Amino acid sequence: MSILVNNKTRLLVQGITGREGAFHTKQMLAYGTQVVAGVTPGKAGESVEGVPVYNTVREAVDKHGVNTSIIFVPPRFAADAALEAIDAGIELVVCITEWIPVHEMMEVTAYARAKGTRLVGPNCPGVISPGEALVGILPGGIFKPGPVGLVSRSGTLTYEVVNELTTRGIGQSTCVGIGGDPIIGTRFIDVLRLFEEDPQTEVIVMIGEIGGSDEEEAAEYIKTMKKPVVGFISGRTAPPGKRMGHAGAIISGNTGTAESKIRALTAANVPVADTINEIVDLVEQRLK
Amino acid sequence: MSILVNNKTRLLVQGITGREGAFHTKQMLAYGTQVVAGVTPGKAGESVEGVPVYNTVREAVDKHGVNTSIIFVPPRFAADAALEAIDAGIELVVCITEWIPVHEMMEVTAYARAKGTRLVGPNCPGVISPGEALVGILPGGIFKPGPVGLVSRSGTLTYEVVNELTTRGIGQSTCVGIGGDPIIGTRFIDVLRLFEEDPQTEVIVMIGEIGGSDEEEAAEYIKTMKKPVVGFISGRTAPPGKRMGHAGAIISGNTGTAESKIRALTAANVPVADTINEIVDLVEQRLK
Amino acid sequence: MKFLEYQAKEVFAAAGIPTPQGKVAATAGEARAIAEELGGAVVVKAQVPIGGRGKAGGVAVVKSAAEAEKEAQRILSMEIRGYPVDEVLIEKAADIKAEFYLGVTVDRARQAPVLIVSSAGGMDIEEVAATHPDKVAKVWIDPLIGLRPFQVKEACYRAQVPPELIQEMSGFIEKVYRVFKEQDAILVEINPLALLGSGELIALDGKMETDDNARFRHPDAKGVDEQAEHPLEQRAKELGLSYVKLDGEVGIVGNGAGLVMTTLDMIQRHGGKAANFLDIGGGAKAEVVKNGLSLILSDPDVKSILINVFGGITRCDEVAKGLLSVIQEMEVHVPIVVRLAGTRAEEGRALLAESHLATAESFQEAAKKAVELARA
Amino acid sequence: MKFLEYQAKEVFAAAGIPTPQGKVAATAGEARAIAEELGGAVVVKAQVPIGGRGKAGGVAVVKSAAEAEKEAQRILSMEIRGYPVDEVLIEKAADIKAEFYLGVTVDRARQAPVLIVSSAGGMDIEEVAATHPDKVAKVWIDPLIGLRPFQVKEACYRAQVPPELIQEMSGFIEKVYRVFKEQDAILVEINPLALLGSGELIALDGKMETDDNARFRHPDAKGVDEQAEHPLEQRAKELGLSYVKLDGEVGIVGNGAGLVMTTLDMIQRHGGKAANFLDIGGGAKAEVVKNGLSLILSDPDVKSILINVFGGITRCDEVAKGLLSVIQEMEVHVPIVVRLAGTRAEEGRALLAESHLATAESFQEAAKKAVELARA
Repeated sequence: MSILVNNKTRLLVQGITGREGAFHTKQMLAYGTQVVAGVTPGKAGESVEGVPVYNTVREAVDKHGVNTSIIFVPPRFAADAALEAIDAGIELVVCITEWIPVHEMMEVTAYARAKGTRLVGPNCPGVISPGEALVGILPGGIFKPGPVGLVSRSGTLTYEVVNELTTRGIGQSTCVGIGGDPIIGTRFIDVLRLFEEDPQTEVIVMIGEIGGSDEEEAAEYIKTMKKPVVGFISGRTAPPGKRMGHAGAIISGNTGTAESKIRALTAANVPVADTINEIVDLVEQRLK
Repeated sequence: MSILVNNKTRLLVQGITGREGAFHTKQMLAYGTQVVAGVTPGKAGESVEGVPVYNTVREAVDKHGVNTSIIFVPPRFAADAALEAIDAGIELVVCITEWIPVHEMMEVTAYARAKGTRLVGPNCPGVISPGEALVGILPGGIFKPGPVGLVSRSGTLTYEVVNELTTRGIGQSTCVGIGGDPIIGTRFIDVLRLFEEDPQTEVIVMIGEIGGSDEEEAAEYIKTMKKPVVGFISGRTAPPGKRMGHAGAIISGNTGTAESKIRALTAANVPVADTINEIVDLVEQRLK
Repeated sequence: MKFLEYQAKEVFAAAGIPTPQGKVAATAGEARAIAEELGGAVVVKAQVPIGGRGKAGGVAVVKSAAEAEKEAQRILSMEIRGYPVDEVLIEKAADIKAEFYLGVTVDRARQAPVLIVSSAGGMDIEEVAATHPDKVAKVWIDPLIGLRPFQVKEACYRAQVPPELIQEMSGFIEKVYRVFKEQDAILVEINPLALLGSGELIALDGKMETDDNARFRHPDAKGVDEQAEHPLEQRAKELGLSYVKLDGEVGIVGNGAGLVMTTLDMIQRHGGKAANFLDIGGGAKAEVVKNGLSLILSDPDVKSILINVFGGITRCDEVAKGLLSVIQEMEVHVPIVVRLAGTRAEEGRALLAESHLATAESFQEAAKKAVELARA
Repeated sequence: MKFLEYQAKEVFAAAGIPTPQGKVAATAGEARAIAEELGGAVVVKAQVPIGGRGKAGGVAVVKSAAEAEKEAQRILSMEIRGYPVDEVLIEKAADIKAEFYLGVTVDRARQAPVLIVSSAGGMDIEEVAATHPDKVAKVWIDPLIGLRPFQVKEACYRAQVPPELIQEMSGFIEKVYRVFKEQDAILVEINPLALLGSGELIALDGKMETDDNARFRHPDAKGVDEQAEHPLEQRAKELGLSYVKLDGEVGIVGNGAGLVMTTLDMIQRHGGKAANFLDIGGGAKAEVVKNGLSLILSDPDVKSILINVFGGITRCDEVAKGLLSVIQEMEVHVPIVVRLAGTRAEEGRALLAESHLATAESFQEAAKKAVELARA
């Protein structure tokens, strides 16, 4: 099964003619994703890796039955691109772009909710359902199909965990990079809900970090879940008031500390691993 | 059963201390409607007909478990009042006020859709489920419970039809005045959908008029309905380009003509009555 | 409220939308002076709140001030579809390279503003939309997010605006949409929006209609009241009555727009024609009834009057009493038929029976009587 | 970007929000001159991008210009929580009748702006919210409709703003919210917002922080860069590096913020402390690696360096080649441990084995080695 993306995904790439857009279009096609159209205003009629380019999302949607979009548009225009995708009724929009202004993201997430569009990101590596579809910039080669659902605020940390899982022969149902920004479209709790309903997923890995309270919110939900969840929190030693790379990874006052998150997860019976190896050990135990 | 309002309705009156608000609060209470709270900014602590008054909708909702609101606020402030009710998560908002600017109503209807609130009106007489609840300014005395669902763009025309129905011993499940404005929250098609699902309703009367294309849209839906619908269209002799009292009752160019509406209804197998008596005749035939 | 071309253009210019140089003239002499000032080659355009003036001969392109005077003379003496031409707009003739259509209006069915752009400017847009739908781009604006760059771009691309013009056109569209929002307009239309030889985009024509419900926000708006075409409509407006003059002989008074419309239909059904639409609203208050009746009595076309009132929350016996007291004070020179229905209708009719007013029990009967009396 | 009080107040004043008369001074002499101009009775306030200056002694109320000079002298020599005071704001003392709190900030959990109003102004709002939640009104603003009158009213009523002040307070709130939106702020705070004896509402203090991602819209914004406290952070900013100075001895370079944070945690787990956070991003491009490494090498605290890279789309052997070529050009005076993982990690490690760099297979091993080397 998997969640969010699969072999029925019909993908539109917004910003397809840019450097990143073109490169990852090639990667996604190589992985087997159905990339059916691209959009770059003013570049209609061109093609990238054989994918036709349109001026507007609506035209691409009308002609190709798009159900998912991925955004590689530069930060100043990315929110507008996301609104365009939502307005066109696309079900799932994955926004890779980082540095999008907070005020624009508040509008975009509210609009996505109003129109029933699921937005993943921004500032995220995307989504992969191994063996089915890659909608993002994740390195497809390290993934393999299997029973572990993974959701994470961090890209490379996801790769570390997946690499270890795959090395030990454990595959993944879907891996979702929800992004490191303070305002994101899809949060831990949303992905956990999907994994809970997904028949393929047996164990869930949740990789959190300092900042915000999404992990705490997720912990409340986990108390009601049937499937086992393994947790990890990065930034335990980060000083308060400092942004640790991710715009959202900051301890402000008493909120967003690693302690608070670990406490909440522990209270929800989620073992919180200390190292990446330990994450995989815990997953292994729960799969047996 | 009935639709929209019933004996579980817990009503908030926005603008309760105004002349109209106070008068109709009394009427609605007399009809048996559970009017649980009122709002007039700055008048918290007062009471109208024994109903406590609050400064804000949120406070009234928190204290009284309101699920429905009726708006008697003057036109300049009515859209804001509607947004307040929607923002507070009220399920059904009935807006009696007329002369609300079109741009404000476009925002309000869009926001209601986004938040899943059902808005009836503006510029409407409200909703009554005879014997259960009156949420509006309709004259309760002429209604009686029964099997006829009625939906109308016109107030007094509704009363005419109901008066004739009741005089002939035919009761009503619910009567909905959707209002005569060009931008309204609930349209014929929405009410027809509810009547189609309502076990009490056996025959539906739909009273349309010139202007817009809501009757035509409804006719398309009626083709898929199981319950019989009887139609009426007023303004057959109205000249094009003239607003006939209702802001929405105007033929512009080729759209909004009575002919077009009658044609559409006829094509949906809806008999279109020529007189009010004929409406009731047609209903009677369908009830037998 | 409808705006004449020059009134709309004043609003446009204040919003930074380019418009041609020009001035409005009420006499041929003024027109000549303006044309001289502008250099002779000008366009003379009738200022009427209605379309189709070009076909009616209300627009003239001239080469000299003398010609401008002559044409202004001619146009100022015209009446276009019932509207006498009181003013002409004199504008510098433009060097037009291409013509576009740009409009923003309220789409009732979608409950949202719709932006319409076309490369087939200068033509009737409804006709172009019917014959060449691909030439007309319609983009709906979600009120929750307003106009965004993606919609502007979509409109430009779909209307096949040349790539080199898209940036300027986008700025133009954004300004026009701002006018639409800020003026509470229900229609803003620029047709043609011209590309000049100089490369500039300019509003060659301009149409605007604003929402009367929002008039309180625009106390200084300068436009033409649309519904007040007939002197009786003007008077009704002053009295705050919802009145429309029609061309029949039966005066109509009723409460509720739907009921009054149905009354008109019923009059026609019985072979007559209504002289007016008049909705006195709920409750039939004495002063409104009085104002309404005296308005109708002042209409020389009216041969009989039908008063059709449904008593809802206000009981019919009270309505009858009110009616009687009003009518007794007035000089009534045509027959009146009163039909009362609803709460305590019988009691109401009983009260009226003692007066010289004709009553009717049913809608049909009332309409029939009123038509007969008008013919008598 | 954080704004000092006087910088925030300049923005407020431009938006029509009343602020006290005053000027900023960099010397005690300037302070005296300003105080004289203002009439002697003034407030002298340290301008630092951090709260709690009052408790730290950074604010003085004085009665004369001479006193102002003395206090300015004292305050200008202070350092408040690591920030030297370079400027003081001298403002006319106000006749305060009541103090309110007004703030607008971004609520991450609700993904919406939140408006906070309280009648308990002048105090720590978090504390008031904890002890007297009824005195703090929080109203969330749905981004789809923005700030509306009903929300402003709700905030005023719930904060128990006196009825006679509600209209003025509403106008004040609307202006502050406009600043919040227009400046792309993530925080605007006025505490206290004072009611003066004259009946006027005024922003006695002012705090503002704006969104760095939106800086392109505000090229002329005058504020203080928050993350550039340490000279090395300042330098990193110039180089476009995502770098945070920390107080340990192991220099850290990694790709991906989560991975780097985890590396810091791992260093601590093995008994060491990281000297910095440095994320060189995906792919580990040669120039970024070089800039990052030289920055770390210039940090005298650094005793060893751990380079932790995950090769994803870029293969580890390519990453190794890149690393080698960069390091060969540099003067490296501390031991470096490189850990490569991911695609073709073994090949990468083999390439590095031929260099003088220490390698590690696992995260743990790498962290352990780096800590040991720092201690050696």
